[in-house]
Amino acid sequence: MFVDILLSAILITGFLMIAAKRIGAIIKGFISQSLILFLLTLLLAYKSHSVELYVVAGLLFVVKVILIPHFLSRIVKKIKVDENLGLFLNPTVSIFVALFFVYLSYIFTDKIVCVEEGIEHGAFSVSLSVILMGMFIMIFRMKAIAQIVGLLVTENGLFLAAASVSGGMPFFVEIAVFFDIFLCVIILELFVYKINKAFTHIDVHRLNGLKG
Amino acid sequence: MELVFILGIPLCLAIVSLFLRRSGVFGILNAFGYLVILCVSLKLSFDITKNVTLFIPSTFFHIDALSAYFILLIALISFISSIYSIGYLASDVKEGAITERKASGYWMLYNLFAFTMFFVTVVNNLGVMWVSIEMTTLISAFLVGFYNTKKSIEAAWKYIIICSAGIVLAFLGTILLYYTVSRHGGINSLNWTDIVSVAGNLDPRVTKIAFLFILVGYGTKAGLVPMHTWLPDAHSQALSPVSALLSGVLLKTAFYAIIRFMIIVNKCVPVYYTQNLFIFFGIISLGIAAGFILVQKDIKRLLAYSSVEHIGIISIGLGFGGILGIYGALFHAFNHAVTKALMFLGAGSVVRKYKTSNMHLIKGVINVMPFTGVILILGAFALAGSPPFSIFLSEIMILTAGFQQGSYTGAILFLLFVGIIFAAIIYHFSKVIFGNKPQAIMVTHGQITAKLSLILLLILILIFGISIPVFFDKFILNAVEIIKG
Amino acid sequence: MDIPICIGQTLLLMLFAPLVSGIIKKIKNNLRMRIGASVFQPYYNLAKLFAKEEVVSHNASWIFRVTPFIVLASSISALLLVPAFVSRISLNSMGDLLLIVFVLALGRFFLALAGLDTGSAFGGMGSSREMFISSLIEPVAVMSIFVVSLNAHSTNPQIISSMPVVAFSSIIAATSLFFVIIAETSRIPVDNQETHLELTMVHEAMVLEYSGRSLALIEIASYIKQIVFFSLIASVIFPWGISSGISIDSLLISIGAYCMKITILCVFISVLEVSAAKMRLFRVVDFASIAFVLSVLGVIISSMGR
Amino acid sequence: MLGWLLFAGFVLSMALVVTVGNALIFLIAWEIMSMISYFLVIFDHTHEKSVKAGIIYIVMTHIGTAFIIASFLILFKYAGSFDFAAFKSASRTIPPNLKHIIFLLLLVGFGTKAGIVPLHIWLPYAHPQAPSHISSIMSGVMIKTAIYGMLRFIVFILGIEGIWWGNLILILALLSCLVGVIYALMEHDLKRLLAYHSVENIGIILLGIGASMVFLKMNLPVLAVLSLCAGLYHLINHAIFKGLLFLCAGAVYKATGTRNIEKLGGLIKMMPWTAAAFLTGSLAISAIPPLNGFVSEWLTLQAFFLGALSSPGGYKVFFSICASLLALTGGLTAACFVKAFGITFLALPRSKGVTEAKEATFSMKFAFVFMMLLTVLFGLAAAFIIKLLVKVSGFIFGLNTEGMNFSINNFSLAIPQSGAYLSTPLIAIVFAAIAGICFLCVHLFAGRSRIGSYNTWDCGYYNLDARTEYTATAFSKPFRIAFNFFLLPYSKTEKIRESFYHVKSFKYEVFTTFIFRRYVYDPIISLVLLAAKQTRKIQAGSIHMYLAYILITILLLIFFYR
Repeated sequence: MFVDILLSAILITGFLMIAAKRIGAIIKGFISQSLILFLLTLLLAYKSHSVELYVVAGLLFVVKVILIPHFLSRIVKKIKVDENLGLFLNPTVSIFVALFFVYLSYIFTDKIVCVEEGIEHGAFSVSLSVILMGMFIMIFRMKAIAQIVGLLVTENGLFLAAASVSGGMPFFVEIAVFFDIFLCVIILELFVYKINKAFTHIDVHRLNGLKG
Repeated sequence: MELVFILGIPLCLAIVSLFLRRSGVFGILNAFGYLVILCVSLKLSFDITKNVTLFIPSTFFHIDALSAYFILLIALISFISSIYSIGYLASDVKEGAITERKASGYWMLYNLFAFTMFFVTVVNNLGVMWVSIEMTTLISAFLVGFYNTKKSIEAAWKYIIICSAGIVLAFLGTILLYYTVSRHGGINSLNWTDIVSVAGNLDPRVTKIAFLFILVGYGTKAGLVPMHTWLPDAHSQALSPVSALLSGVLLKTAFYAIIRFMIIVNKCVPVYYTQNLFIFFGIISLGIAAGFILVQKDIKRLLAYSSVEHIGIISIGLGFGGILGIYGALFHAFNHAVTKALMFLGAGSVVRKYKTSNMHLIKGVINVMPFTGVILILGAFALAGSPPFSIFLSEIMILTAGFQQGSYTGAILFLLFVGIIFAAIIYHFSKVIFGNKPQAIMVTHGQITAKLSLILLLILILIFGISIPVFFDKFILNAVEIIKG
Repeated sequence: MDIPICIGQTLLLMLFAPLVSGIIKKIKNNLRMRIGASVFQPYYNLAKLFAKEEVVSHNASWIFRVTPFIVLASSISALLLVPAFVSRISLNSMGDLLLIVFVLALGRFFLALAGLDTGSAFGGMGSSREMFISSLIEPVAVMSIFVVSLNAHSTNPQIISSMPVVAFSSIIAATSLFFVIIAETSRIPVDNQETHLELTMVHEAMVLEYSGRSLALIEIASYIKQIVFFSLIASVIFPWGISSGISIDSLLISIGAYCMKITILCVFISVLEVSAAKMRLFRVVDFASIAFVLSVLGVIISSMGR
Repeated sequence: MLGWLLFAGFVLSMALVVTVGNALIFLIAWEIMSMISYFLVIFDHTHEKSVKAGIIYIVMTHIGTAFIIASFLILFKYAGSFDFAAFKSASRTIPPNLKHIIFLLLLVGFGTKAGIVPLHIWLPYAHPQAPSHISSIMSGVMIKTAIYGMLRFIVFILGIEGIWWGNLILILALLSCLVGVIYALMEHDLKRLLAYHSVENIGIILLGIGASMVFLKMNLPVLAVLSLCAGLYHLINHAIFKGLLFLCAGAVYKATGTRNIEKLGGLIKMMPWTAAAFLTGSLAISAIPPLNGFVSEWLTLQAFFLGALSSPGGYKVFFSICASLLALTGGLTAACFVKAFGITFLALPRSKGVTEAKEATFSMKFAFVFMMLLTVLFGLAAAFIIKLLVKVSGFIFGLNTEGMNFSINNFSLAIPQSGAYLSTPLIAIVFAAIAGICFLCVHLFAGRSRIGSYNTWDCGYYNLDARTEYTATAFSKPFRIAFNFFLLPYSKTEKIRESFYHVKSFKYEVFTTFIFRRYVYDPIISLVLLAAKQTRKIQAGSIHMYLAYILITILLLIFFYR
């Protein structure tokens, strides 16, 4: 019962992020989503009594809720860029698209793959919609930071998919994936500084020097 | 034992390069290190052809003929481009384009990049393989954005974002595979060796979907067409030894991952499923690459698009299947790596001399740099697939497999596009190489290291063009045996 | 045994050749109600030319001086190949009808070069027009030879001339060969022999620079070429009265028949020359295509068995 | 030094092409030959034109090789191995309609290399740009490797399946003859003129080969052997006289520095040896009796005559038309070489540069004499050579040729079916005898010849110089008008003004539109380039679009490819 609440909470945070107009809002949305994800994994760990899941949950909390937001807010403060995200689609249309994505993932899980999930019936389709929402943010937002957050959201979706389908990947792989996500954020942050220094703006949309 | 050398040497070279001040001396040490790795990988492949049991520390690593083949490929190309980058960096530092610190930074990144690529081919766990491919992207992004110009930063950014977004899909594919393995296969591990043993009774529907995700995911890294958009930017902005490594070998490691999954999928899904996908993506890659090469103005972008073309040819080879098709695809991977490295290194010194990579401004290379000019025009013919060189042989093998397998349309389209690309490459390169020299350029002789690496590569192409050495032939046959399962 | 007969025949024809064009001029003048020069006027011209001094231009090279002999030799060797009075010719193994066309091409080739050699505009114009007309006419000649040979199942003139019956298609071939003769021996519709007006002359323009002895030789060569073509029609296509053996009476009959046929041809030619006007050079293309269509018609009819 | 290396490599690769027994190695040798000849065409790469010519050449030959590869692979599918023997045994099992496809592929593949008309575009570009001794080899021998390929693969290995094969080759050959010679007439660049004549002579060779394929299908073995002998004989003769002509053109180019015959003239006085050699070459190529060009044309005409004689109604007319068009080509070639020889060597030099032209060096003179001897020898020894060729064509067709001999006693050719005889030695002897006799008679009867010399007849105009001479454009004007439906000539006139009012001189230039390039090749190339420009729009620079591509591909794949 609790799992359904948490799953719907994840979906809602996803919608919030898609509707967000400002960078601050989207980062807060990401933090809340990771938090809910942490609670979900705690619940799972409690249910299956496996010590590894507790460690994974702790790791998730440290990396996704504390470290990454710290770095993201550091970028925002340092670059002193204007707050708006530069949307291709205004929030209402993006919400509709997000809904369509959720519908798509439901069709996918029911008809195509018919996966009997480990935990709850809808978990895999929720994780798929979170991935699609992450891709949506990367495609339809102009700012570089939005693309970083979009990538992190897809990683969240992946973690959820792994947890929902087979009770989580082998322990060593989880550790490696978290380490990799952390490293990826640091490098992306470094490149955002470089773009800012070179182009004095971080609007990825205007980065089209290389054509043909 | 070899494993320790192959993984160990790049790591300690990377660490050493951090503390060393003068990068010139380190360059030679580095090249020597990679020579050792090359010899070790040669010994490794010798052992495998005589199927001597290897000492492998733990089940975490797994080396068979297929991974040994790719190790040999990576070792060879990284050795030769390490020789080339000695001279390349020395002249860069002399001209003051980069500081001494940045040069040692280059060496550190270069070794880390090689380490991660070796790691991909050696690791047994598919999840960790995903992570190591992701690491190759992150590290090579720095090498692409090395010069901090506007264009190279843009290229690096696009490179990271597109590859990471693509790789996410690949991880989703791995998750789905893990699901069927744990649900139907019965074992809870992602090790490739275990999955292969249990691949017979996986659920075909889910494996098909998983393979789609894998193909699109790792296809982004391999540069198959709809997902290739990062490739021309990244390869044209990176330093030429790095872009030689990138397009020569990195694309192949991504393809190595796809092949690993293909072996699993082919065990539980009828073979035509994967073959049609490979042929479809291959033909599109060939067609689009042909279009781009025809109207290309920048010499490095042209070479990048020809990498897309050759990756398409490799995937068509796999698509045609059969002993000959897979043999041709693997052999083509080797030939393309060697020829493309030759072309990128040669083009690199030309671009450095003319200070521009726009082909309309580069004229009369054969007068300015006679040695590189001759090697470039021969390389252009090799790249376009004319006989005395090895690419022609592997293209003929793939074509024969195509006709053998009866997929005439695929083979005819293959011939058509390769013909167009031949015309385009020869047109561009003869315009660049021949003609009279612009006045501003003085005739100077190139560095020794550049000449040495180009000669080595040219000899390789010619040897494999005339006839494939017996040892190498048996080695590829072992790899084909694994793929056909 | 038949070599002296053949030599005799050629000598007789060489002697007889200038007389033929004399006769043609005589008939033309009578048709124009004029008296005109005597029939033997060509012989007088040749005698005069042989006596005259020869002037050669500075620009000319050795080709200019060698050409008269080559042209004459080619015409005479063509004459050797054509049976006139006797159907069996000794130099049979030298060649057949096709060879005649090619041997005459040799003479024409050198004549055109000589025209260009002196560097005058007339010479260049003449050789350009001559090569143009002859290259268009050659296929007609070959086609009409084909028709005749198809009927006789051989291109060897000896076999053709000893064929008893003359097929209908050979008559069509004879008319198209008649077109060829008009073009080759520079008769009115294609080219005007008598005038030196640069607009109309073709053959004359090439030989404009020649004088004295060389001009005489070239004149003789063109007379012989004319008699070669006449005897092609007279004795190869219509071999009536031609003698196969070497008995005196059959020889006399064949010489008589031969003279009859030649005079009929001269009458045809002179009537045509008087009535027709010279065509523009580029109308020669239509002239040649008419002749070609005629000869193709001949082939079609001969393929239908007659 | 590089030149000699490439030259040796070129000859080696050609030798390899004709001696190799395995299709794969044949392909390798074939491509190496094209590659080396590409480098030779681009030898003096400072001229922009030779680079362009090289590119067109290598691209066209490579496209041809693509067709050959396709046909080999179909054969490989049935044969299992690349050996010619395996191909030959597999050719029996191949279904007929597949054989037609293989034939067409091989025809296009080897046709591009031979320079048959629709595919001859590269020849007039590549041959003139190469150094002369190379273009003489390219014209003389390299084109013939394509004919070797056709004979080996179409006739020997594949076996003739349909009669329309021979007819198609005959029609293409006729087209090549006429187009080659008409464009040669319009050409004023000496080496390009010779290149067009290579197209025409390839047409004549293919006439022989096409006719032999038709006769074989009509099972007239004697005729098939005769026409193949004619084709092969012309192949050798063309190699000889075309080699000679290209060497002379090279000597002229070296001496005067220009190849445009409009600027040359009067070279016979400065370069007598080259003039004599060029004259022999022109006589041979225009099929003038005693020399070798005439014998092979006469044999082809005889083959057509016999074909007309012994084939049913429709073919009779077809063969006669072929023969007459061959005669037309012979006539036009004679006209073209009168123009080429007359304008280049005779009369007065048309430009200052030409006056101080020096004669060729001794080694070149030696080459000229050697080749002239060869042309005469191959003309006179026709009977002997035909004996050899009968055996060769017997082998190609796989017939026993004891019964057929077309040469009596090493001197004269005899065609038993049509009772026609030809003996070139006899012609030469009779010709020389007559010329001698006339020379003697003239000197005996008319006494010593008094020859005065004065300047050319100039209708009273006081000084006649080179400007009044007939030029090559003027010479070819009647032909341009006769064939304007094909040539579509257009001219440009340009007034060179000294001042605004006073026009110093006119510049009149005539051009012909090359139909095949303008209406066949240019549209295709512009179409391909247009398509390529459209594909460029994929890489338009915005990262968002790139990510969208990935998303769309995965969604489409999942929902449509299960």
